[in-house]
Amino acid sequence: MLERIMIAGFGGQGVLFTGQLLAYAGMLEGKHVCWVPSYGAEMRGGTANCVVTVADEEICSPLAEEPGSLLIFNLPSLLKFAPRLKPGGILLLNSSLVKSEIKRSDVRVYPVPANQLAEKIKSAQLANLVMLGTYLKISGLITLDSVNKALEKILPAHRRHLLSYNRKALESGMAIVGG
Amino acid sequence: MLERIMIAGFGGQGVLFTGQLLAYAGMLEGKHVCWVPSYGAEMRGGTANCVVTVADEEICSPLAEEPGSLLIFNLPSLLKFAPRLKPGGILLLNSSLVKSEIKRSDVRVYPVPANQLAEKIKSAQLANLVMLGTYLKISGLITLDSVNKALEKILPAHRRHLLSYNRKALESGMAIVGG
Amino acid sequence: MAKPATIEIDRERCKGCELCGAFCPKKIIRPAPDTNSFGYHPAELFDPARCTGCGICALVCPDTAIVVRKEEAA
Amino acid sequence: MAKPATIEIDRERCKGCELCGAFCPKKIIRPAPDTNSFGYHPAELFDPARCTGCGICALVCPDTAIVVRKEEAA
Amino acid sequence: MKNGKILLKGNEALGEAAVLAGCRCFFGYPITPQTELLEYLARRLPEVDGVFLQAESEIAAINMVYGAAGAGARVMTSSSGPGISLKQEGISFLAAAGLPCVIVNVMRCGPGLGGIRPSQADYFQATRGGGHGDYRLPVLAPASVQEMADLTVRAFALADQYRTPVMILADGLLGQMMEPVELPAGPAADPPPRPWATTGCRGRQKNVINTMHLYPEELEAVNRQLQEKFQTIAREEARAEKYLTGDAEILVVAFGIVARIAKEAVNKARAAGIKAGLFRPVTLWPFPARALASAAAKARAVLTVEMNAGQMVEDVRLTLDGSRQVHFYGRAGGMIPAGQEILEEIRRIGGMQRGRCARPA
Amino acid sequence: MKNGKILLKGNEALGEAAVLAGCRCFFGYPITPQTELLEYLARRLPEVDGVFLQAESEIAAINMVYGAAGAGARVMTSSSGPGISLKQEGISFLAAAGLPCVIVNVMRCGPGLGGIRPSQADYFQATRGGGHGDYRLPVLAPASVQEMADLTVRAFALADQYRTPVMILADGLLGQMMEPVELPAGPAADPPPRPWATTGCRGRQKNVINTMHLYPEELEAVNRQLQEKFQTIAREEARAEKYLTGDAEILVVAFGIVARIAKEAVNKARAAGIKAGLFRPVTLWPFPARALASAAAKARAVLTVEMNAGQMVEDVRLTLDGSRQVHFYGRAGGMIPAGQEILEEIRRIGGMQRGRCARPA
Amino acid sequence: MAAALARPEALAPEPMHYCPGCGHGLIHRLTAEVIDELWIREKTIGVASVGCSVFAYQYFNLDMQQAAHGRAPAVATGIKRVLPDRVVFTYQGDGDLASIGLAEIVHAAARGEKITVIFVNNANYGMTGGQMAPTTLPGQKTTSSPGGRDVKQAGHPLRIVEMLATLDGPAYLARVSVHNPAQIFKTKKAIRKAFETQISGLGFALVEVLSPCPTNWGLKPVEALRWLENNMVPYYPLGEYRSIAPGAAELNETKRRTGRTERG
Amino acid sequence: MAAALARPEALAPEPMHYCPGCGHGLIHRLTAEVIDELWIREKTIGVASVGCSVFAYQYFNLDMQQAAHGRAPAVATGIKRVLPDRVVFTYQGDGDLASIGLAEIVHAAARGEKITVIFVNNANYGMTGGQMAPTTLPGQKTTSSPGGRDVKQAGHPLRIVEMLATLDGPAYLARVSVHNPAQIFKTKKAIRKAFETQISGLGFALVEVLSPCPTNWGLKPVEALRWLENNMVPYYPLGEYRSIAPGAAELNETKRRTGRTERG
Ligand SMILES: Cc1ncc(C[n+]2csc(CCOP(=O)(O)OP(=O)(O)O)c2C)c(N)n1
Ligand SMILES: Cc1ncc(C[n+]2csc(CCOP(=O)(O)OP(=O)(O)O)c2C)c(N)n1
Ligand code: SF4
Ligand code: SF4
Ligand code: SF4
Ligand code: SF4
Ligand code: SF4
Ligand code: SF4
Ligand SMILES: [Mg+2]
Ligand SMILES: [Mg+2]
Repeated sequence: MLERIMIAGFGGQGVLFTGQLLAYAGMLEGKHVCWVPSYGAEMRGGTANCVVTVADEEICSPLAEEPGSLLIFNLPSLLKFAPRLKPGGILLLNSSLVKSEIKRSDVRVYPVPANQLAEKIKSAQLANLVMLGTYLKISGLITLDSVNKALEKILPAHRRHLLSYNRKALESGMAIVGG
Repeated sequence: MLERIMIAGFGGQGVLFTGQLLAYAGMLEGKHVCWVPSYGAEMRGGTANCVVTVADEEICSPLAEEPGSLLIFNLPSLLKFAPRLKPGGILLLNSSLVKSEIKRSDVRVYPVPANQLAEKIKSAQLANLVMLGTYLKISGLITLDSVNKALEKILPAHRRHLLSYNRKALESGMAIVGG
Repeated sequence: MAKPATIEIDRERCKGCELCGAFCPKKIIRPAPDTNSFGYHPAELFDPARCTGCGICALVCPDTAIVVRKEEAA
Repeated sequence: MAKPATIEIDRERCKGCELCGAFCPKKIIRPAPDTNSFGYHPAELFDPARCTGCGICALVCPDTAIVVRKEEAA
Repeated sequence: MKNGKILLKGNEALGEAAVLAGCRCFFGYPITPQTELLEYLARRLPEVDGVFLQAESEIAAINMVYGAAGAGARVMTSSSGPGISLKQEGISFLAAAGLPCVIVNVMRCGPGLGGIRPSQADYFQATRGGGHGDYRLPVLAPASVQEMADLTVRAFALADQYRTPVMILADGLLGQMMEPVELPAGPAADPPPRPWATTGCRGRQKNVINTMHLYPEELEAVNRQLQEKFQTIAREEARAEKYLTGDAEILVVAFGIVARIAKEAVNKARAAGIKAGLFRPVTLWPFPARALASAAAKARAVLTVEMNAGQMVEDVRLTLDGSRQVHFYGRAGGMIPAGQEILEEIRRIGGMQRGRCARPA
Repeated sequence: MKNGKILLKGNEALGEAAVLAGCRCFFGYPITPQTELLEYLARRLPEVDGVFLQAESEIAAINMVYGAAGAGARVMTSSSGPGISLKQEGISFLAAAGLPCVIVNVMRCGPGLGGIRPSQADYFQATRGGGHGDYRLPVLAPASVQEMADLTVRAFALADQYRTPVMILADGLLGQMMEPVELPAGPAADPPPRPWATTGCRGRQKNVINTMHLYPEELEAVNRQLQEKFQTIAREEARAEKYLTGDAEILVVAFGIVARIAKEAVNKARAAGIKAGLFRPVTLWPFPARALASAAAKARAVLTVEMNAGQMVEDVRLTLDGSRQVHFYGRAGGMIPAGQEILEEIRRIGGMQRGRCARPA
Repeated sequence: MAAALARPEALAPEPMHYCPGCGHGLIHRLTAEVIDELWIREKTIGVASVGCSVFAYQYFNLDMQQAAHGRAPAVATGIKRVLPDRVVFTYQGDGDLASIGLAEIVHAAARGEKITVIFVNNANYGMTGGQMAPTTLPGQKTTSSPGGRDVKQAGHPLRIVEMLATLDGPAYLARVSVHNPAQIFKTKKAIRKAFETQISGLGFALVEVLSPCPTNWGLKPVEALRWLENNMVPYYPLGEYRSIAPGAAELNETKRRTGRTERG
Repeated sequence: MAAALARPEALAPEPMHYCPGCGHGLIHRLTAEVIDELWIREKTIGVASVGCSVFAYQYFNLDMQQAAHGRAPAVATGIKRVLPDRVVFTYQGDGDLASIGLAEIVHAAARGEKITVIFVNNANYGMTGGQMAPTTLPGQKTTSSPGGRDVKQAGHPLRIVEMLATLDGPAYLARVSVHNPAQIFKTKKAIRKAFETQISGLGFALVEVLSPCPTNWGLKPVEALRWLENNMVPYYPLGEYRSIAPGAAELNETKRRTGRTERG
């Protein structure tokens, strides 16, 4: 098993943190993991993305020429990365923010009204965790339990009091997946 | 014909100038010439030397591993360079300043009381030209005429008024050579 | 002689810094509820009638997102 | 109580700068007529009797070529 | 995977490993993409009573390293591209004086201000001496966050053993990415005795840290000693990783992060029936020439892949000395060679006739 | 010898040639053994209404060169060893921006402060880019005072033609020695039009001198253009001198002043019945590889002689690619290889069996 | 209705990449307005430095050079010596000018180099993510002084204008701020004087502008201006530190040079 | 008779290479005397710079480092940070300190780095043969200002002590001269204070010593001192520019540190 997930949106939407959380949870499960942030051309206030690789075997390339999953938080990212998604791959869309039609028919598209769900819990700031929750459920890559453990480890001290909201957001994301 | 002359003494004794004069005169005679000053380890107030090469053919190496002639103005230079003189070479010694015995018997040694002669003309400052005069006469390498022409060209403006003394010094150096 | 004046805010240039609103003497600028395509809530003039065209909002705008329009003096 | 004093000049260290002579209050130092092995005319004390041991010559000597010798106070 | 691993950025892993290796002294200046290293040590070193100082420039930093190393400290500095260029005079001084220290270059793209994405275009500068005069310094090229840590410990050990500056040549990708790391135990926190250090001459002759030798005989002797040291290092310290080289007909040579992408390409090539293998120099200087020669024993052709216009390929050519075709594939400007591109190169070369070999013009 | 010659120091000849080549702008900082060049231009440039400015440092000087070259001037700077190391960031910027200028390195001994006597140990730095990123610059190596002048004129022409910094790599001996020089006429005093220069945008679009490209696709394209330029230069501009190479069995390769000493050794070897020849690269980059390969056609062995620990010898090996034995003889620290020593090496190699060939470890 | 306070011609129309509320955008515009008002756009060459404002080469609609970190004054010197009748300015951050580029700015000032320097002091290294600068206030937290600047370890902040005021070279030195509309007006006036000083041949001119970096200060833009006023202004007193008034000859020169209009 | 005024132990016995009448030899000796008198020779590390005094590493009989041109303050910073209880000083020329090394000295001073700087101002670059330095006087002829320093082209000389006095970091700043015996005494006193400032933990200390370079000035040694007095002293006023008196705590500290005697 080797899965490459790309998470992309505006700076400030928590895409880098979401990726770190996923990678950390993978590590806790004893998997090989790797997290690569975008850096470079992106300007302040611009877009941000990261690639997480989770695998049973050694990870060679840390990059994702053809990611297997996409978690998309804004329109520019959708336009830029959707064409690179592997055929048969998973495309999660924060449908609260991205309204566009998806042209590809060879991928599995899941719109998630993440902002709405997040606002119900506490604030739109939690949309990233809603998305992650949905992704966990769909992909079955990592258990919620591992992600919850990872959250405890990497949440910075000054956001520790938000832990329960974070958990609720993850669960709410999982809950929307049928079955 | 290719002749390498090394001129060595204390800084301030005019050894670099003497070499330049000789090189310039050689150039005026249409010869190939090259002048290489010592620089490097020598400290301020220390020793100075230069190598002049005068040749009919192209000059390859500008250095003198085995100089054919030596013009020596102080004791340290004598000790340092005399062993490197080519067998059969010319060793001119300012005998006003260097009293040492010469151990080599395979070279032609010419003691020149250059300071005394120079002081007779004007001052000890002219000792270098006395030595050069003697060398011109002994070696026959360059004519006095060429050296006089060279003097006019390279004497700095503020020493131009000393031209006649310079000429006298050269002549006085030549005069001491028998014949 | 009161001159009709207003401001134009370039929503796509605006970064929602809220400096214009903070310094507007009439306090008639606020962030729009929706976002522009960079994810910012751009400034909006919510009470144009009170605008004096003083230009302070444009003066303080770091992104030259505001143009003040005034009727020329005769 | 006048103390017998004198100076010693290290001829080989001396560079003949003549500063000692210039600042000696008694003007009893001058360049020697002959040279040391570096070609300098070293300083020489030509009237040792007048030396007070004030040490100014040693103070100003850039090359620490002068040592002042005094009889110790009891 | 074992327990005890933590998830760290390459820059952070390097910083923590330095502390574990007994480094208590860092002088640096911010520059992307190495800044996290500086920031990490700004927090971390005071916790262990170490010295952290943000210098006014890269030049000041490298000269502070000179002073601190000369005073006996285990000391490190780091920078990238333009900042490393500014350190070249200082590096030449450190090498000349034989002062142990570690210099990190988290490479970004050049030339000039260039860009801040990953690159490997400072290979020549690192291995041939970007500074003046004859000197070399060991250059270690990590390929994972784990190696960012491990090779840092190694770098301090080499620096001490040979009294030499050591360079870690990473790149922006390695610096920014996170992987699980098992932190090294590191050698004893105390560096070995440094009787030559300038610490005050109580009870001994004075010590001098100096690189000037105006007498040519003396300076030649100093240079000869340096060259002997470099030869010892060249003989003893070359390191490389070999992957499927035993029967490889096409040998890919790559270092750092590129080697990992190349490994993926080699795997795919093998899956497609092409006998490909990978040779990864871990030390760039000394270049692991003997190991490469043996890895290339069965190879029909060699493909060097780099994030530059062709630099390490010179060492590959020097090593193989005309005995093998040596091909080059490179990307520049922050573009990273994709596994697919490398695979296609392997395919292309695999299908090539012996004669059609690219040589330097 | 013809009339019209004057006796000049190498440094002065270089300075005067620069003025004749239309250079009206110099920024420098004193350092032995290049200082006479700076001092010459301090006197000379004001006479022709040129700009002479002693900068506060080598770094300031190279960046003034950047500004002046970007503003359209023919401009030069010079230094030696440590000062050239300090200029490396600036040189990388100049190469990246494609700004024509001439940089003189009158080499002294390193590493570190080293000594002020002649050396050739900055060959790697000059030819491999001591600065960061992928760039090259033409490097011209004079061997006489006459060439100090001639190659200076050539350097300005190359700089203009290719929009590139050009380096003149001399040494302390060449800088200090005097020989008769026939001063070159030089090209027209006005440099060719520079429509790209920043001179104020009256009547045109704005011009920008810039080396930053944050988008990797863009920066890769810039790098590709640079590489194409370097390839053109490599193809067109390599120059060398051959001496008795037609039938040479032992080929001596040397550059700069060392080549002249080697010539004397070759003459003596010929006198002793050894078929020796001399190959002297005049351009160090581009290295005259094709010419060397043909000069070595008949050679049994090649002997590279340098005033360093072995740097150009890498280019010789890369060129001959295992086809010839390549030997090296070097002196360091300001010691100059004597003709006699070179002769002995030639003799030794001449008597050698084919198999006993020294290869890099 | 006619557009008042529109974008100056010397400012390129494209949007800038600066963070919301960043002072750079504003200071760019003020500089561009002055250039327009003096009608010197077509004879001006700007030098961008390395910092968040590195893209100044893109944003100013006139000939620009991009200099290595800290070396803009040397680059500007090179340009001005070659083209003495052009107007040359640098735009530099506090890391660029006061840290790595200190020797270059002091020597350019000491030489009385006839250039104009716009020096943007935001008390940190913005571009690289908010490290300590020589201008960071005592106790101020940055990513490289996480416990707050400890003057015992990191020393005291540099007051550049005061330091340059000890030199004979500079003709105009001022410190201004952009924390409110009145100060913004003063800033523009100072920038104008700094250009006029050059144009009239008087010598070196530098304007230090205290400027907010909301992102790295961790403050909203409006709060950032308040922090600036309450913390930076007391430490860095505003005002003119050197102002050699142009004589009649210089005024004529200014007229002659700016009068050669480009638009009119 | 006993030798008075003999060579201090901190000065190596070998002869120095300086020209006749050069100030370096004298300033070396004064520094060495102070080191002896404070009994700190065995705990002092000196940093030699690049200039005629490069050989200071040889002439001082104590641990020495030789720094790259201009970087002695950075090297000293590295040493002092690692060995805070040692005494660290630099010995720098005016080219070294005021030209290429300007950023390093200003930042060391601003940081209040606890080092002592002996700054020898001889108004030119001695070692390389007498080029213009930032401290060369207006009109002064040098090999790189053959027509005399033209302040319009080359700018005005830097007054380093005055410039550093605008910083908060330095604890002791003085300018002295060696043109006569009385001034030589004052010089020694200032050097002593500069070391005491460091030892008592007060901070950065710098003494600028006006010093003759007879060779490059083209004057006999005695004339050179006269030229210095008549030309340099008026331009570079002598005196203490900063002197933070040690409090009781610092005095105790000084005693404790120097009291740990080495000879006695
Ligand atoms: C030689 C060199 N060193 C370091 C850097 C990295 N760097 C880029 S911008 C910057 C600091 C910029 O700070 P400042 O000048 O204050 O500008 P700001 O971003 O705050 O406006 C640094 C250190 C570089 N590009 N080049
Ligand atoms: C990087 C570098 N640049 C230049 C030099 C050459 N250099 C040696 S000493 C010196 C100037 C010394 O002048 P100063 O500091 O005033 O000392 P002085 O000799 O006058 O005492 C210079 C420029 C060098 N060694 N290194
Ligand atoms: S012009 Fe004046 S009143 Fe109108 S919105 Fe702007 S600041 Fe307010
Ligand atoms: S000041 Fe400008 S950028 Fe800021 S909110 Fe107002 S219009 Fe938008
Ligand atoms: S000790 Fe005094 S009196 Fe005696 S020689 Fe020296 S200066 Fe003159
Ligand atoms: S001061 Fe010293 S060096 Fe000078 S002449 Fe007197 S003894 Fe000699
Ligand atoms: S980081 Fe600071 S200085 Fe840079 S653009 Fe953002 S607010 Fe402006
Ligand atoms: S050149 Fe000047 S500073 Fe150097 S040793 Fe001679 S007199 Fe002293
Ligand atoms: Mg800043
Ligand atoms: Mg000096």
